[in-house]
Amino acid sequence: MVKTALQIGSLSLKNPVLAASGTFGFGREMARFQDLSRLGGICSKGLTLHPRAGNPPPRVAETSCGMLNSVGLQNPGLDAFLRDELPFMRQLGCAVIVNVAGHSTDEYCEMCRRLDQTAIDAIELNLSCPNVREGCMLIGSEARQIESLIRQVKLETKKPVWAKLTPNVTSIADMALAAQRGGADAIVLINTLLGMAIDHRTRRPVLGNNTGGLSGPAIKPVALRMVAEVSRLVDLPLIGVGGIMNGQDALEFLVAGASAVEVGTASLIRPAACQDILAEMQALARVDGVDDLAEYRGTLQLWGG
Amino acid sequence: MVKTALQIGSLSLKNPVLAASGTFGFGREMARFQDLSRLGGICSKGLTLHPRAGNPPPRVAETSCGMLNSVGLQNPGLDAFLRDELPFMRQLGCAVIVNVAGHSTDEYCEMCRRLDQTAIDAIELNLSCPNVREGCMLIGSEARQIESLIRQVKLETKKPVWAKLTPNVTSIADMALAAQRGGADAIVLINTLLGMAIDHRTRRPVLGNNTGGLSGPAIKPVALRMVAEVSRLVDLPLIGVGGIMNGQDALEFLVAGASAVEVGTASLIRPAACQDILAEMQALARVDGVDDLAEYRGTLQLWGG
Amino acid sequence: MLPEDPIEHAVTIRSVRRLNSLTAVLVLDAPLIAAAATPGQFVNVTCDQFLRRPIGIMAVQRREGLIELGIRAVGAGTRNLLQKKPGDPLSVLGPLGHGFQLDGLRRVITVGGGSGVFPLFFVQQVCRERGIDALAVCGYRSKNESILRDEYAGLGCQTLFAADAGDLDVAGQAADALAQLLRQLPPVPGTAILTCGPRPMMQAVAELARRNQLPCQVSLEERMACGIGVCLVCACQVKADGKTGYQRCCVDGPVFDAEVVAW
Amino acid sequence: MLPEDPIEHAVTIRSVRRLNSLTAVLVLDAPLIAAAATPGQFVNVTCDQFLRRPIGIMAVQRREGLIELGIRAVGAGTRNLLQKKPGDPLSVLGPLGHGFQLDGLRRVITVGGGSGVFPLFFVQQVCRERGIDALAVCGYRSKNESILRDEYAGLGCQTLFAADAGDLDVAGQAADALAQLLRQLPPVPGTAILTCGPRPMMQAVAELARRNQLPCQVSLEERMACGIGVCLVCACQVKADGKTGYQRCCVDGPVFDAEVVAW
Ligand SMILES: Cc1cc2nc3c(=O)[nH]c(=O)nc-3n(C[C@H](O)[C@H](O)[C@H](O)COP(=O)(O)OP(=O)(O)OC[C@H]3O[C@@H](n4cnc5c(N)ncnc54)[C@H](O)[C@@H]3O)c2cc1C
Ligand SMILES: Cc1cc2nc3c(=O)[nH]c(=O)nc-3n(C[C@H](O)[C@H](O)[C@H](O)COP(=O)(O)OP(=O)(O)OC[C@H]3O[C@@H](n4cnc5c(N)ncnc54)[C@H](O)[C@@H]3O)c2cc1C
Ligand SMILES: Cc1cc2nc3c(=O)[nH]c(=O)nc-3n(C[C@H](O)[C@H](O)[C@H](O)COP(=O)(O)O)c2cc1C
Ligand SMILES: Cc1cc2nc3c(=O)[nH]c(=O)nc-3n(C[C@H](O)[C@H](O)[C@H](O)COP(=O)(O)O)c2cc1C
Ligand code: FES
Ligand code: FES
Repeated sequence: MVKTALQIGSLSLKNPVLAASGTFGFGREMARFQDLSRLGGICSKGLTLHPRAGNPPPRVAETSCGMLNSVGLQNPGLDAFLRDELPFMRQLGCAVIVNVAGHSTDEYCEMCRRLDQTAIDAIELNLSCPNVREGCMLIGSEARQIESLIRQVKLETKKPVWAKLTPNVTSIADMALAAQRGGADAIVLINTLLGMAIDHRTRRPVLGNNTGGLSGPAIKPVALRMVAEVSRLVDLPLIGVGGIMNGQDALEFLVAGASAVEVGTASLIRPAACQDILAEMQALARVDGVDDLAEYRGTLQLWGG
Repeated sequence: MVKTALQIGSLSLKNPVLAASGTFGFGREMARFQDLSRLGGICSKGLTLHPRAGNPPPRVAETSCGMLNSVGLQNPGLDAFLRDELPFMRQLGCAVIVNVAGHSTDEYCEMCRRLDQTAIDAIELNLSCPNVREGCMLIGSEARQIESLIRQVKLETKKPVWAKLTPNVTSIADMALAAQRGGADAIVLINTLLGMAIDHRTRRPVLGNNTGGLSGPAIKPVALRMVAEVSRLVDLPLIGVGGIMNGQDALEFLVAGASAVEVGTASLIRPAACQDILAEMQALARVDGVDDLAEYRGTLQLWGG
Repeated sequence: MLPEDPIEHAVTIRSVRRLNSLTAVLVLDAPLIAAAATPGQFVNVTCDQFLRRPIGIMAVQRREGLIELGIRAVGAGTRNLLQKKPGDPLSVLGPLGHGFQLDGLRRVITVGGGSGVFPLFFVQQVCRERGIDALAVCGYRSKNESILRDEYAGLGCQTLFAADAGDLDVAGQAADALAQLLRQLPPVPGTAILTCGPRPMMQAVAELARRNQLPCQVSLEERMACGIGVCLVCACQVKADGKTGYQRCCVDGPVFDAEVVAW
Repeated sequence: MLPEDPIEHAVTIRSVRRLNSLTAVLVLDAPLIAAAATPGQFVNVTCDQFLRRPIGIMAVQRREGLIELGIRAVGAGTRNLLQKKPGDPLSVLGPLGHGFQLDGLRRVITVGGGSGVFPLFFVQQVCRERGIDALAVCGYRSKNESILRDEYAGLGCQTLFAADAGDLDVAGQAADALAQLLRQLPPVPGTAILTCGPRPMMQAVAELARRNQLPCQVSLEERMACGIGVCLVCACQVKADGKTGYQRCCVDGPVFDAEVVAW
């Protein structure tokens, strides 16, 4: 058997395949498709302090090798999550990562304070949702705000804090360095690229929110580049996400420098994608004569470097 | 017949379909595939003051619905272009736009000064090539540098100056506004997204230059969003580029606010793409009951706006 | 926790029945879906595009383990499906969603338009099996574009076909035909109206039902990705506890009580 | 200025000849290409991936208007091509590139390895037509993995098959076999070595040719996009005027004089 266990800072994971936020609900519906105890972990749908209705439909547009979504953080709010969903997630037997989105530093802090006393494994700070007006991507586009937010959040909780960054910036390296300075325990790269789809006949955006976040294999080259770029500058564990559809994609992210990966859109097309991807990674490792997936991590050798 | 003629500032174009820089050479090889006099215009391969050898191979990697290139501005230099290529291009019967890339403001200025006295129709300032170390994308990622570069270049030439911007920025609107302040005559959106492809077995980037520029349908949603965003803030004519593969794609860019489009990667797959796309635009316009392609321009109606 | 019965099925196309240039019925070998499906449920099928496409189940042949999908060309995905040939593979997720509620009903009137006539055919099939009295109203542009008329008639239910062009039973739209039917039909307790089709049609049908004090179930269409409830892109506006909010068309629907739909 | 003869052809697959689990020969109805192609030229074909794939022309049947392409599975694109069936459509750009130069040659030795044995077959075919004395050296891993041996032999040329596994004429690589051949072969003016295959093999062959003072032409492989000279992604390092620079593999090559290649 190829070894799969790894550490993200103080957190031990069975294996490097996590379900990405927003594409797995709270795991409930997915239990029909795979044995969730075999996953590395599940990132919850993005949560806000108060319930959010989300954006007007349509919320999805198909694009070439990808999709745009404009869900806009529809979620039941932190209280309902803690009451109705966390107990279920907790007994799945895999790590539970809570994706947290706030309007303001105060809201992020408040949520982290309340999560500190719960049985979750890590907090993923969503600094990158492109589908809401306040917080999130606005904070995530400015190095100084990233740094100060994380610093404050870290005062509220002992849980590992992962910073999930947006690719819609001039320098992802600057954002990642800011997250490191702020005290993040890991960096998650990347959230969706901001995009638009247009119906030329109706002269209308396809999405009710006009713009949306682009995900899927279309964005994999951008995500890989960002992981590789950040990996050479930052000492934190990285979690790679963006367009991972199969085991080979996942290994590319490990080679680029990621300790683990998150699988998003793939789960929407093949609900058992996470489990399949893990199996494919192990099969490829056997072919490569590698007996621990961690051996791939950060092995990228640049040309002329 | 559906009308196709348009103006980009003072420049009259037969129709809104231009060949994008770097995907059409100087037109020579493409003459076998279509009647070039029927195109709106051709943007030359990116030129530098002195000849450039370009980057080490491999220079291309296929990605999902797209490709990465790392050509790195291989070109014969301005003198050789003026001597060997321009006379040929000039007699093709379509507009000739020269794509200009420099290391420094001085180089951009020098090139524009020398192009001023030639028979070209417009200068496309390449502020966006991701495959060279100096100039280009570095300048194009800072609003102040964009503004000052264009202002200085405009002192050197009476030719229309188009600013071709990079999408690898936090705010494309800020870059476009800077180009407008600097005195650009039009804005071209977008150049390629910076990406990477990795071979997990060799643990090497596929491209000899490590990173490359992502083009093709994968990036269309990003390009459309940027055109729509800039169109609402800037008064200049826009030229849309990024993933246009057919007439419908092209019309979407017009609806988003572009006056014309450039077709890049599509020409590498179907050499006659430009001509086909123009024909498809006209056919769709007939279906829509539109008798002038210009009627599509900027008709996008946002939801809830 | 172990996975339940898998609902992702690698199936093969048994046959393709062309109805006209824009529509066809695909018959798939899918015994598990055939065994489990109820009317109004749908499947999410691959179609050589990036995402799957939600398609209502039009009929099941339980003994043979077959399901039938009626497909109408809209864009690239449905056009690809119409090109499929016997023997071609498809990946099918299903049966999905919350279908029509037939329990306790004594008479069912289905009102379909556009591709809505496909899933409602399954309702008629089950009504016949269960001995529920059933009537079918179908609306088309014209006789020429009409589909499934013989199949509906073949089920033995009373049918009423409307065509805008005026060349079928009733001149006008499906809702006009329903109005006419309701005027003539002796009231029977336990009657319900089940509708599927273009939104304006369903809204008109729901309004007629309300005026006639008949319960009405509508099958909503929203763009989907997962079809299984995890991505929240298929939000449709529904009233609950006096407040309007979003529910997931794919798992909370696609069939809703007309009274809760926020039109 | 009007377009010349179009070189983008919508063609149909006439037949598929499977050679082993990893290779096959596709025969295409492409009369214009068959009429114009010379050995060493290639076509750029669609393969259900984003970009086309460059494939050397393996043979032409001019009278029938057919061309043959030998395909070896490497990745997704070539695997898709190996799945094709008679009647399937392909878009083919070609003939492209600068092929082997046979004019003035009196004896040709082709040295192929890997998928290089495919395009060199066309060289042999033309040598036979033109009455040029020709010898073929082909290298394989093992007899089991060897391909086209009967076809080469069927052309009547002298053949020498090498296998690393030692179960063919020569134990070792194609270059070893060439060395052995050159030791035995009486020198004839106008002899040239034409090679195609993995780069290390071609480099060894070129070195042998140099030592034997024989001219050598090599067919380089570079990743391509357009195949027609406009995108500059297929740069290969070549010496010209004493300086090394990039030339386009697709139009300046793929065949170059071994002396100018910067190995
Ligand atoms: C529950 C349900 C049941 C359905 N049953 C049937 C059926 O039995 N027969 C049938 O022919 N069609 C049915 N449809 C509609 C069918 O799903 C759409 O026509 C189809 O998705 C269009 O895809 P396309 O690629 O052809 O069109 P495109 O417009 O090219 O599709 C692009 C995107 O838009 C989405 N989309 C476009 N139109 C619709 C629509 N009306 N509803 C939802 N998403 C849409 C697609 O899913 C895709 O993501 C049903 C839809 C739903 C939600
Ligand atoms: C002039 C020329 C002639 C050729 N003739 C033949 C032939 O007759 N028969 C045959 O089987 N193969 C031939 N090849 C090689 C063939 O083009 C590659 O094996 C093929 O492109 C691999 O594509 P893939 O999708 O299977 O592999 P992948 O590795 O999945 O392809 C991914 C990308 O890499 C490129 N690529 C991968 N390997 C190569 C390579 N060795 N050379 C160039 N590009 C590559 C592909 O074009 C594609 O863009 C030739 C190549 C060239 C340049
Ligand atoms: C429908 C949908 C909803 C998403 N919701 C969230 C979210 O709530 N929080 C978050 O951090 N990311 C969210 N994402 C982003 C994904 O977690 C992931 O970062 C992105 O989709 C790229 O990965 P992929 O290409 O594998 O999907 C969402 C993505 C999709 C497609
Ligand atoms: C091979 C290649 C070379 C390119 N060279 C240049 C260049 O020299 N100058 C430039 O401004 N853009 C260059 N581009 C970018 C294109 O002009 C275009 O902006 C980009 O590819 C997006 O459009 P597309 O998706 O239609 O290709 C190049 C693109 C490709 C694929
Ligand atoms: S389509 Fe994903 S939740 Fe309904
Ligand atoms: S492949 Fe485009 S120039 Fe050679």
